Amino acid sequence: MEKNMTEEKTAQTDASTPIMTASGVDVFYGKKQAIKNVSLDIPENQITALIGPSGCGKSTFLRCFNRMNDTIDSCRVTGDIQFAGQDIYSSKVDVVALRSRIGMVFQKANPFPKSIFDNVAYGPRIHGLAETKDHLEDIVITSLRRAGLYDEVSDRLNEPGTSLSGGQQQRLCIARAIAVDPQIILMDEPCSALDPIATAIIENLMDSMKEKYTIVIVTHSMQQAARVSQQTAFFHLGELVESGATESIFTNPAQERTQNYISGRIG
Amino acid sequence: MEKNMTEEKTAQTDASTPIMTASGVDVFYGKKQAIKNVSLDIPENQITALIGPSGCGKSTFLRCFNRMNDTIDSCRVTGDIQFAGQDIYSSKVDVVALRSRIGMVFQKANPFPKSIFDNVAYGPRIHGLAETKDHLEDIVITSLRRAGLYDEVSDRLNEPGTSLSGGQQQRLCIARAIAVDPQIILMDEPCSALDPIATAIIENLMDSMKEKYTIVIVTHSMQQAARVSQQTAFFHLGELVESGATESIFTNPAQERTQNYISGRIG
Amino acid sequence: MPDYLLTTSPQMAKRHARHSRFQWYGRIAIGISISFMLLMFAAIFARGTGAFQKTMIAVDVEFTESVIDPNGSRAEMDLKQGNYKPLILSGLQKVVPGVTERKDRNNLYKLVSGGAAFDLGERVAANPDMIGTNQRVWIAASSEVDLYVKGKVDVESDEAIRRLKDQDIAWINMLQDEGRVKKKFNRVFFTSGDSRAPEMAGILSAALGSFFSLLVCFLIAFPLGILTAVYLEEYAKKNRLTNLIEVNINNLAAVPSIVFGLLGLAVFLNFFNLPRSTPLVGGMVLALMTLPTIIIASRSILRSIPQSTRDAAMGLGASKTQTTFHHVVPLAMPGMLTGTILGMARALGETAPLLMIGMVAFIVDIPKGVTDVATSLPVQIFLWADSPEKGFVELTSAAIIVLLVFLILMNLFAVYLRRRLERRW
Amino acid sequence: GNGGDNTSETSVAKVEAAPSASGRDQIKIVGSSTVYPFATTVAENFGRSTSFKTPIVESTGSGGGLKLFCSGLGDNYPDITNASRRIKSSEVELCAENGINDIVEVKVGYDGIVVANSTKSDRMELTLRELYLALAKDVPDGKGGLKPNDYINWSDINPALKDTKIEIMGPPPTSGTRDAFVELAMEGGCQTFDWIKALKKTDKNTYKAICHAFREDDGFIEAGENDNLIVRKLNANPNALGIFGFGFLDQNGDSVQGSVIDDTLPTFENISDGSYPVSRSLYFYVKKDMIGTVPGIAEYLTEFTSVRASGQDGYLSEKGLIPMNAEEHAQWQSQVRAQKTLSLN
Amino acid sequence: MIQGVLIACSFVAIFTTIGIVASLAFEAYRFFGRIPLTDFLFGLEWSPQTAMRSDQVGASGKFGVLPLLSGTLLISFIAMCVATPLGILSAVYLAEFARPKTRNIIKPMLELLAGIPTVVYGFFAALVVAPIIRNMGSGAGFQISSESALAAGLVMGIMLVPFISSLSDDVINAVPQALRDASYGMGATETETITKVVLPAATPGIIGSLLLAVSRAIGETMIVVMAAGLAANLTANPFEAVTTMTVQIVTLLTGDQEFDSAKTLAAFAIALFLLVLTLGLNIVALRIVDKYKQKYA
Ligand SMILES: Nc1ncnc2c1ncn2[C@@H]1O[C@H](COP(=O)(O)OP(=O)(O)OP(=O)(O)O)[C@@H](O)[C@H]1O
Ligand SMILES: Nc1ncnc2c1ncn2[C@@H]1O[C@H](COP(=O)(O)OP(=O)(O)OP(=O)(O)O)[C@@H](O)[C@H]1O
Ligand SMILES: [Mg+2]
Ligand SMILES: [Mg+2]
Ligand SMILES: O=P([O-])([O-])[O-]
Repeated sequence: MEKNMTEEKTAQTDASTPIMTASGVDVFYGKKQAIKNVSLDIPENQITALIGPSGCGKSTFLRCFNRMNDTIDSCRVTGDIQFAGQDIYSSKVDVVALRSRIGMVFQKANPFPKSIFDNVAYGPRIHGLAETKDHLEDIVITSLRRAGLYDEVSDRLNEPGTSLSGGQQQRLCIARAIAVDPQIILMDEPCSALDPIATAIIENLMDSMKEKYTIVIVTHSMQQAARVSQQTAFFHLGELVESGATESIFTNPAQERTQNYISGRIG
Repeated sequence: MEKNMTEEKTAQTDASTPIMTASGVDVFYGKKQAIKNVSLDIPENQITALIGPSGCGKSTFLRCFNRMNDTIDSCRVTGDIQFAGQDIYSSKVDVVALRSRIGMVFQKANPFPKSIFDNVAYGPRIHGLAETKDHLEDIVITSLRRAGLYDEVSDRLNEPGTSLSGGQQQRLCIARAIAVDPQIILMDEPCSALDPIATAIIENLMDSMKEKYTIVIVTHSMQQAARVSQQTAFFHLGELVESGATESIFTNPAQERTQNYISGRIG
Repeated sequence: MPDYLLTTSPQMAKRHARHSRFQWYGRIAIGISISFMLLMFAAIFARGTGAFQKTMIAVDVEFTESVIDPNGSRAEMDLKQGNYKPLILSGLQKVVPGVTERKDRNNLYKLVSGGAAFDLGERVAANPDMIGTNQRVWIAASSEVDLYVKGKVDVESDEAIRRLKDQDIAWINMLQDEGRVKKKFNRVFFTSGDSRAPEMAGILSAALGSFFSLLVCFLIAFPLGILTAVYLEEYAKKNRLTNLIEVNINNLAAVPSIVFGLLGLAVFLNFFNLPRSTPLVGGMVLALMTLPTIIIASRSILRSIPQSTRDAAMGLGASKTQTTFHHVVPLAMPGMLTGTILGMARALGETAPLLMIGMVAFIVDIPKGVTDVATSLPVQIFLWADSPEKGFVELTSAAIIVLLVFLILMNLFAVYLRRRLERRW
Repeated sequence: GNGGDNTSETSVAKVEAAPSASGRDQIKIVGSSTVYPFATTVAENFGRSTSFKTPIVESTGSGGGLKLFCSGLGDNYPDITNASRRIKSSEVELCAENGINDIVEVKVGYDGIVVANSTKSDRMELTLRELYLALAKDVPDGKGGLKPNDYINWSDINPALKDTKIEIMGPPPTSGTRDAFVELAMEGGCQTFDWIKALKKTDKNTYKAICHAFREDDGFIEAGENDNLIVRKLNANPNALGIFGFGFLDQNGDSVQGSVIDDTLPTFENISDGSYPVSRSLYFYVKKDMIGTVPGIAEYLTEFTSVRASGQDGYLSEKGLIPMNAEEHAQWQSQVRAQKTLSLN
Repeated sequence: MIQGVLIACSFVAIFTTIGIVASLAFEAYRFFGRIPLTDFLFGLEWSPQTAMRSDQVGASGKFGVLPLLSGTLLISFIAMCVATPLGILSAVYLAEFARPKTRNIIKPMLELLAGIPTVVYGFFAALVVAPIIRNMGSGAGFQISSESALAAGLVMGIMLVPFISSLSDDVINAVPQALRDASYGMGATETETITKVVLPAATPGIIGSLLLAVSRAIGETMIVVMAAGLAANLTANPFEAVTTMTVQIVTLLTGDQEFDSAKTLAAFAIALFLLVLTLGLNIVALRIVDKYKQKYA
């Protein structure tokens, strides 16, 4: 695991230009406020980890980035989130297009109950990315290869995606996300349902993926955050307590709450 | 917190005579083996903590001690568990009577939807422990007092148990368990749903309870295990990796897996 | 070992005894319900299976041209309408000699079904070469004879109150001695419509009436039901309107079925002037009745589709409609079909609302479409159950057996679908 | 629908929708439950032996049937209605109001109204007077006045009768059987009281009120237009009596028996020769305008009036119809063939 | 667009309700134009067969719904007396005691019982149960009418058993395992756990399911049409014949339908009354069940 980051204690890491910036984001579920005035930059081609105790709002915040929160009736987001110089919550932005640029991988692997091929081909199909059948096949194979799954499934692309093992299913979901050629991939606890070996494979995969993609990952395992991320943001009770280079957060946190969390006194 | 234990690195702590001994216990859910050949002694009037990553079988093992696993159809237990010189899985043993000797407190506080009084009186009533009404009242009050709850609820014994706060509910459940005068109390993550203050209260309560009762506690918080227990047993994938005096397990584990777990590398 | 831990302690014994007593209450309760059902089935089977066979009498008939087709036209209608009664009668008289009195001849002729002459007419019309020949034909016995042959007539009882007199019985015995009486499979029961005579009555027109009604019911209720469910589960925001719809649906499910019949009477018949007594209206009424069932079942299926499936599609940039119709609905389809089939099974057994819209008339013709006048299986059962003729008791039970078979088949199909669904997840 | 349109006043205006190009190719018959078994039998035979569809027959009671019949002309109204009594002039007027001027009357045969009970109990022997006393709303109090009917048991009327509750099931006012029973039996019993008989000339309305009104407690139960139902209910309840046509008695001779009335048993012979006191004629009525519009009506009439159907040994006599004698039958047959229209005189 | 279609579909449910209420209310309104509402609601006599023509004397036309209501309630009461213990005990046995194998056999059988058309129950009630009851009665020296409320009620009770048992089964299963665990953990036997913890906790839900069953009993038609009587007796004696609201609707409307007489319109008035009754029960029941579900959501 290579870690290339500055040694700052301040809130923002600026190793590379931010590809996304959130400023003053509040999220409400009905009357309940789940995210309180959070601002965070997501640096390009890096892995940003969101950590914090259960219920602190990590997932909620992550889902702001591709407006997945829109699917929840009671959920209301305010504040400003910029992607490619555009407020993604502006009414001009097409959510569907946005989500094709910002992919998502979920905690529980959720392949469609279709063949492996159709799972990966679904995104390109609905977005009309492939002109010919060959082209589609190409996209599917490249995506599976990038997700490190192709060798394991090349001879059974027509079998149902659900017949794979947990780790393979999660990689299938990653391949599916990659297939629409996004710039950012959001991952919500992608390994929490996996065994240590499958976890290791996915962690390595993320490491190699950050060459091409920007990754934001939610994890409940501090160890995982330490292992894979370059930037870490610590949430508590809906607030962003602290964010910065991963190494400095874990070795020398600025806030007492962060310290308490890392040492296991809270959470 | 007083800790009175020997300084041994071996598997068994023998500060006092064991009140329960498990040897060669296997537990199956259907075909799946959840506990593999586990042997462990429970010393009298001490607190034994069972720790390990999620799904390692802590709860399953705990529930062997009062045969709560009997309530799960698919569950099958083999091996030998001795209590008061008797294999508790022998056909001669009456489960109902056994459970009145070995009480249980659960992760989520589960008061009956009855009054506080009736919650505590439930056990004595079904076991016919009180001859008169006064006697019953006596038992209820003593139990509530022992659970450190009496002062807070003495003026509203007729209100429903569910109207209490989370921490109070959990103490109510402890009082309910105490009311049938058990020798051993099993606790399955009794604080995981509680806030830090309520947790501290219950941890103190356990400490004082061990004068009279033997306690076995499952916890997902290593810190809690370190704080309250005298003996710790570390489980991984259904195996008992290591057990011994709490202090020595945390400072000087004999097994690499224990070390990895404690340092956060697995789980 | 402290003895209080042992099963033998007296206090424990008492508590365990109470437990096993309580368990027995449960077993007895289930036992009562199920034995009632078995008793009901047994009673119906005992009465009904006889109807699958019916008694035939062999008669030697002279197909005399001068009687059948005096003009020699050989026109189909003429052949059908020919006067076959004397032919059958003289055939019978050959076996039972000495019947000459007019009254006796009438009584003798009553041994065969009133429909026998028409039956012969149809046979001759289908095969005019029979004319001029002498053939032994098997013709249906009357219902009374049928019951006697099946042993359902108490010959010990007072002759005065018996429909079959001693003389009739003597005649039947004579026919039996000559091997001219046999029971055979009751094809008519499955191939014809209602009749005033039990031996000529069948369930085909009622069954087709049911079929057409269910068809209409399915075509209306299935799409409406699942689309409503999809709307409520996938699209609708929680607000007063959707709340109103929900409350509405839950309450519609509890409206007595007869009220739906009144709705059909007042709205479909009297207001829209749709044709009375037709499967079209019956099906519409049944559809409104099954709609809530289908919606409620479909919604619970949709709810059980894991959110992760929707998230996955949304996360890829699929629109709401794409997500719903590419992923959610196909996954829910087997479950929604199951719910629909169960709803339809209930509709198949429904009687009361159909009584209200006139599907109770006496209907012989086989309906050929949804606008032909028809009854339905349960209404036919109701009509026959109310007919005092003994022969209809057997038919009623037999029709119930047929209805139950259909219901069980539909339920099995639903169970099969449900099993397939379960395997998937 | 044949229900809602005839919501009284407005129905007059709807007449012009009348015969039109008929979409219907199936004869629609309503009316008397007494005639129902005969009509369905003819309909069934007619359907089997011709290329026409089998007519639809619904049992609505004579009054109900005539009401529907006279509500309008056209597809939505019945072509034929059966009646177990003759059409009343009020009904002819209703028909005329709705544009139905030409009605062909067909006499089917004769019927006796029986008062029957289950064969499980003893046959009753009653007089018209006893029947009246059992059924009337108010009965003479023996002092020249009236009192509400307080006879609970048969023995209250006549100690010789059995000591069981009076429970009589009978048809509702839509029924021709009811009308005929009122005229023949109730009035017959009523007139055995001289002072009531005298009222007939002086105060017709009071006379009617006394003689025609049925009791409304559970001594008399209106059973709807379903004689089968009454027969079945008699089987279920051996104490009860039921009022219905002879045809149903004939069909169910093994389970129900007709009571002796004024010393006469309701038998085929006694009704034919008129010695049974409660006997009447059965009819059906046809809209002449519909003949030729709805296919098969003329042929149905031919079948019904044929000797093999309603003649002396016709198949209807097996169903319990009491046929006319050959001469009367032939006369009605030719009258129907000529489609002679009805005129009440 | 698609959403528009979907909304339109879901409006059918509302239209149906409006249709039901409107059609019943319209005809009932015309009925109450002839017969005062108070006569209908509080009248003690039911004798709807009024004269058809002016030259006829029919019944005086008493349209009191109470005898019908009492008959309906009597039969429903008998049915519930049968169905409640059988249904709840069956549910408890299935939910708590039965082994999965037994459950897999019994449940489909009870579902089958629920799937049998009511016309079949009616046939069985009239043909088999009623005579048995009458014979038993006369054996014991009772006078039992064979159209006694008893026969219809008993059979209807059996019909309701699967209905109650499956609803109660759901309700009992919704009681959190945690409560059971707590009780077992204290050393309670299964029966003690059920009677002292599970059933008390499930009581509101069970009451809700019983109310739903009552509403079904009140609206049930075929069993009573075939097995109950026509005599409008105001009685609580289960051995006597009674009639019900649904029976009268069927009797008034089959065959003869003249829409301008109070007699026919009365059927709609009864139906409106029936609708209000069952909907009221249903709404109360659903409230109770909802509240109960929220408690353990
Ligand atoms: N759909 C929802 N409706 C209402 N409240 C919600 C919803 N989803 C989450 N919440 C609440 O918002 C807060 C933040 O939830 P969120 O799921 O973001 O936490 P999290 O940090 O991801 O926790 P975890 O580690 O358990 O996944 C929590 O209090 C949660 O209860
Ligand atoms: N009722 C059950 N049926 C089948 N498998 C079960 C059942 N309960 C637990 N298991 C399985 O047995 C294993 C041990 O489970 P157990 O609940 O004892 O773990 P645990 O250590 O208590 O975990 P946690 O910290 O999540 O409570 C797990 O793999 C679990 O999936
Ligand atoms: Mg989360
Ligand atoms: Mg656990
Ligand atoms: O049905 P009726 O024959 O009595 O009119």
